[in-house]
Amino acid sequence: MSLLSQLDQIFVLLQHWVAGFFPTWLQPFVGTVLAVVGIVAAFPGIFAVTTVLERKGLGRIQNRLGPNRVGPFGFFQPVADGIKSLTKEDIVPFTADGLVHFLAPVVLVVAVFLGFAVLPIGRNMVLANMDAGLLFFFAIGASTELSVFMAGWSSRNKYSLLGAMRAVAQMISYEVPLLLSATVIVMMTGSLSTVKIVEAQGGFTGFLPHWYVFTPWGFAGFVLFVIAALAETNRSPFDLPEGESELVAGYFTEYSGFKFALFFLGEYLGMFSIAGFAITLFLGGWGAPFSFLGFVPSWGWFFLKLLGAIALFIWLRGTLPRLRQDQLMNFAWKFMLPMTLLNLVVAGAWRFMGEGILRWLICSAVLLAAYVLLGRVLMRHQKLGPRSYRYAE
Amino acid sequence: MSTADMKVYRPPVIDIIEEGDELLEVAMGPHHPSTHGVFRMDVALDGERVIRLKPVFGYLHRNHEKIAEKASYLAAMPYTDRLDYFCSLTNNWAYALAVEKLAGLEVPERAEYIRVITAELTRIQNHASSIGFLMQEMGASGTPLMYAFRERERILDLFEELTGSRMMCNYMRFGGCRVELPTGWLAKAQTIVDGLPKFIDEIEALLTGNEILMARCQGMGILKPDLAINAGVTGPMLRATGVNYDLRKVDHYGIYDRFKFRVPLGDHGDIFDRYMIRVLEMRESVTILHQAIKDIPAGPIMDPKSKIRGFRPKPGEAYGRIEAPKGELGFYLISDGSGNPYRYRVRPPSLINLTILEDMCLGHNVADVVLIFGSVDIVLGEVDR
Amino acid sequence: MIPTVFGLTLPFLIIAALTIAGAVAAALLRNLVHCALSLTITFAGLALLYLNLEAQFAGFVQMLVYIGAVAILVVFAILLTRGAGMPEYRSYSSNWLLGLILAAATFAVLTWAVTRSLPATAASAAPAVTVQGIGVSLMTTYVMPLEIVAILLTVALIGAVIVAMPESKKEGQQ
Amino acid sequence: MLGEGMLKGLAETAKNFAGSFVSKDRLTTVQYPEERAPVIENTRDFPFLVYDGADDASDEAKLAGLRCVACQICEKECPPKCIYIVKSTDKKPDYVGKPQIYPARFDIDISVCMSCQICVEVCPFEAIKMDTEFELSTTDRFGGLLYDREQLARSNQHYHKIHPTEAAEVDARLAEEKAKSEAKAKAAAEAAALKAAAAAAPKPVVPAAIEQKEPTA
Repeated sequence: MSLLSQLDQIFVLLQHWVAGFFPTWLQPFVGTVLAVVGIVAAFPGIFAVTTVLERKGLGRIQNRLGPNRVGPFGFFQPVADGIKSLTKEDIVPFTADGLVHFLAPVVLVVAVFLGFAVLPIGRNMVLANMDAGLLFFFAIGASTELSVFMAGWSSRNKYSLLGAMRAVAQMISYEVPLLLSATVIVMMTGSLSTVKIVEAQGGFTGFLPHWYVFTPWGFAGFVLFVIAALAETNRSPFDLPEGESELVAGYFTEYSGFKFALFFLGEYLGMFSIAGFAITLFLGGWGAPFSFLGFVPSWGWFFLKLLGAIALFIWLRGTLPRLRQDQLMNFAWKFMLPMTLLNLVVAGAWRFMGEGILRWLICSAVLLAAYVLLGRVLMRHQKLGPRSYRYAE
Repeated sequence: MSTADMKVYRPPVIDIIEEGDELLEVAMGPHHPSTHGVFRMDVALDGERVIRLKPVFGYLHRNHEKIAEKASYLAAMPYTDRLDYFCSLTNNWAYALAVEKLAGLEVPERAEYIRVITAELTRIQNHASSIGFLMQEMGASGTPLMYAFRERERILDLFEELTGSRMMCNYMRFGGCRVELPTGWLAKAQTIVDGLPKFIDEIEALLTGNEILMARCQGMGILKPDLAINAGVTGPMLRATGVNYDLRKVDHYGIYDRFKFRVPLGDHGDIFDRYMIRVLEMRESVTILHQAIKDIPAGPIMDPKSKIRGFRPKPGEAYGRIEAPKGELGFYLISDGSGNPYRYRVRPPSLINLTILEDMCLGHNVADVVLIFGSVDIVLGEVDR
Repeated sequence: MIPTVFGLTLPFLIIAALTIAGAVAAALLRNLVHCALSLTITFAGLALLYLNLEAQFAGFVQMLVYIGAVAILVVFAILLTRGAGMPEYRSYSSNWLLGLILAAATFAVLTWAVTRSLPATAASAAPAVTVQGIGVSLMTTYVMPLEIVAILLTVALIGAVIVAMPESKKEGQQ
Repeated sequence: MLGEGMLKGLAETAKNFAGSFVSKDRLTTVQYPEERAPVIENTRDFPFLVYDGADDASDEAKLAGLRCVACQICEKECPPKCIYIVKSTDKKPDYVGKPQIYPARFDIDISVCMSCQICVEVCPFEAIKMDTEFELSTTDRFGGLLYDREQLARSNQHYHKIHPTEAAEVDARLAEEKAKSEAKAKAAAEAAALKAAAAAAPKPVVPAAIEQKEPTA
């Protein structure tokens, strides 16, 4: 085995090496525990780095410095934040439903962590290679809604409840386009297994990869998936459930200390897992972007792409204002849903049209025309558009 | 719009609440993150729709008028800074104008130019930060606000260099200005003014075409011109409804008739128009500044008749008003010949523009209430005084 | 090498206990939202049981549909009809005897059905049910029932939308 | 096209993101305790009392050199009424050597002071000026922020250091006044000499008028 491929498989080899110390009947169990420990250690670590990067990135976007006091360039900020949230008083409102109030953040974090089980982080690096991995991910994603509801309801606070209702309504609505835009990939790959999906994107034409995002339907699907993912993870511009100008902090208004930190962690982990799935489905998972870059370890590519996706999310957050609840719903049902349905049709057509430039032209034209038309109709319908102004001398 | 075709305004009657409908009463404020200070709105909601809205203010009442009646004319000047703490220089000007009318003082030409320059700089920084706050309420993570504050910092540096203070300038005096421009100030001001169009372009590129902004602002919080006139709304709020009323053009106070500038007018009276009117007014202010900095003459900056100590105007009354960034700011003074005014009254644009809040908000969403409130552009210091 | 108790595997016992506990709590708790949340535990337990039986598709669909949608629906229904601050109800209704009889009867019928449908001999190995297999059979053997269900659901959806539409038209007619 | 404006906005923020790394115009932050913004000459924070003398003079010397004559105009004009003055009962020679009342107490509560500079403007003796010191935080919010004469006294040199242009003008004005008053004193002395001379000769009308004028000069 060459050194490079050993580097590629370093975590897998490490797992096998450690498990080798245990009796044979215990080895699968130990191996699983090790993999779980790896995931539980790695992603919160990324969470810590992301909070700093997000604050620094937003700062730079806003012409500020961002945190730069704790440690070199402020990179120990999450340590300080962690200590702070651990030592803060844990306030439970007097009228709150104690048990549910306590369970809500736990349920959220557990559910979110489960999502990582089917995420292929690198070659041979998936915790559970399930036949229906994609389905598992969406099933787990659906159960985070419950914890949001639990948090909002148990706080006995109007803002919390309003925030929870908004969040749940939003998550349910955007689950539809999220699922439908991922269905395209299933249609093309013929499998729900995340590993197979990544492998299907493994080839190269010249030095360009066969990622699904480089096809018309894949690109449209990617954009739709990212928009739905933003809504699903309550990121700006869909951060209404915690819109501080209206709802103080939404469903976690009444949380403090470490429970608040858990919500925070859960939100970011949700963002990572959904971004990881966007990468797996459309951006070739752990595959290298160019054939000549294949020597870089596969997990390296995955985390690089994840960082890129996070940067995109931060960039969007720094730029866009927030939508309103009814506009959010309108957007989901009147724009996202038709577009994803059309994308399904286009993907089917693509599949049966055969190779050639023609299918490229036709599919792109159909999607583009639908997009422009739909956008125009929506804007026209609500009488939106640029305006001109008159002057008095 | 002439007075003839103005109808008597009747408040809209909401009687669509069917029996058994439960209203959710939410008290937004006084410690709500988006009320620009301490302000409360008692909102009755049907779902998320506003059925009733009762603004409650007075949390920041500081007895400004009574204090000014007990203090000397000069000692009231620093208190005017604290009315609308974003635009202390225009507040100074309005008060100085009222006292000048009362005491019959003449302002030297150079002082008038300085007043115009500082007032227009104030207008630009106020409009920029007001847009920033509006976007903050729309959830834009503070990006436009930070850009606005970046520019505002430069303007405040200018103010500090001239007046010694960034926000509480306390600069204008009865019959002129307090200190002469420091050497090199005009050149610095010129470079900053030259940089402003770029900043306004940046804000516009970031916001004006943004579809989310359009969706949130267009057709929201519509104010009709007749209601605006009847309620005494002034400033960008009024001009966004299409009423051509700018005191700089109407009163010709100071030396504004020497400058060439236009008054932008909106046609819809919604949040988007208010936003755009502010952007366009900033552009017009830049042209005024260019002219003023070019034309400023040399000369004295104080009326020699004006006295610092023992200032006692003859008995009489005067009302001085200017086009402050937020609207018509007026000071009404009655003198009984003593060292302090007998009656001192402020006409605060923020308070009067806020009176129509309920009419603009009815039927909209809670989320829109926050936006509509933000688009009025108020400072609680001026509302409650 | 999974340890067994009474011939049942340990994971099965844990999951079964969880499921039954959730169901009992759902029946006995006083607070309706608590009941709904306990019911969710039961749903989750059922999903885990399916997974334990290596029926991945059924397990995930159970999770997606019941936890993600039905539980939320129940909770929404409770909140929309009763409001958030809820009075606590007595856990024993006045006609508890009738309820008991009904429950016993249902249980008896189910037991009868289940015992009757058991195959004579236990299957030697679970049949390999792949997702693909389910898809294929849905699209070929069971395409008719699938389409009928689809149409039924669509009709229900449209009906719900019409019911929920703002009554602007009605007001216009008046 | 839907999304066009948003893309434009994204381009703008990207430009700012990149710009904040290269352009000083975009990243205007001054990291306060380590870096400081350049001191602007006109800056005003809280008032201090000017004394004539060396920077490191003893407390007695500081108090002796105070220009303040306890006329209480600033106390009366102060908008938030944060100045408290007690007049002395005796007189001490001021900077021109003329005996004057001095402040037995001069307190400014800087927790009340709003830095408006009205006291500086109304002071006829150039005795109170605005400092540029702003790091005045203390753990004692009542006593710690109530400054008395000793704490308020700053030398004229200090004034020159913080507001050079203004201080030069003030000094020139004072020197002019001093010259005037010296000339007047000289004239008075001459007049006194004249009076002494006149005492020999019987001419009583003029000196009485001079004597009356003297204290108000």
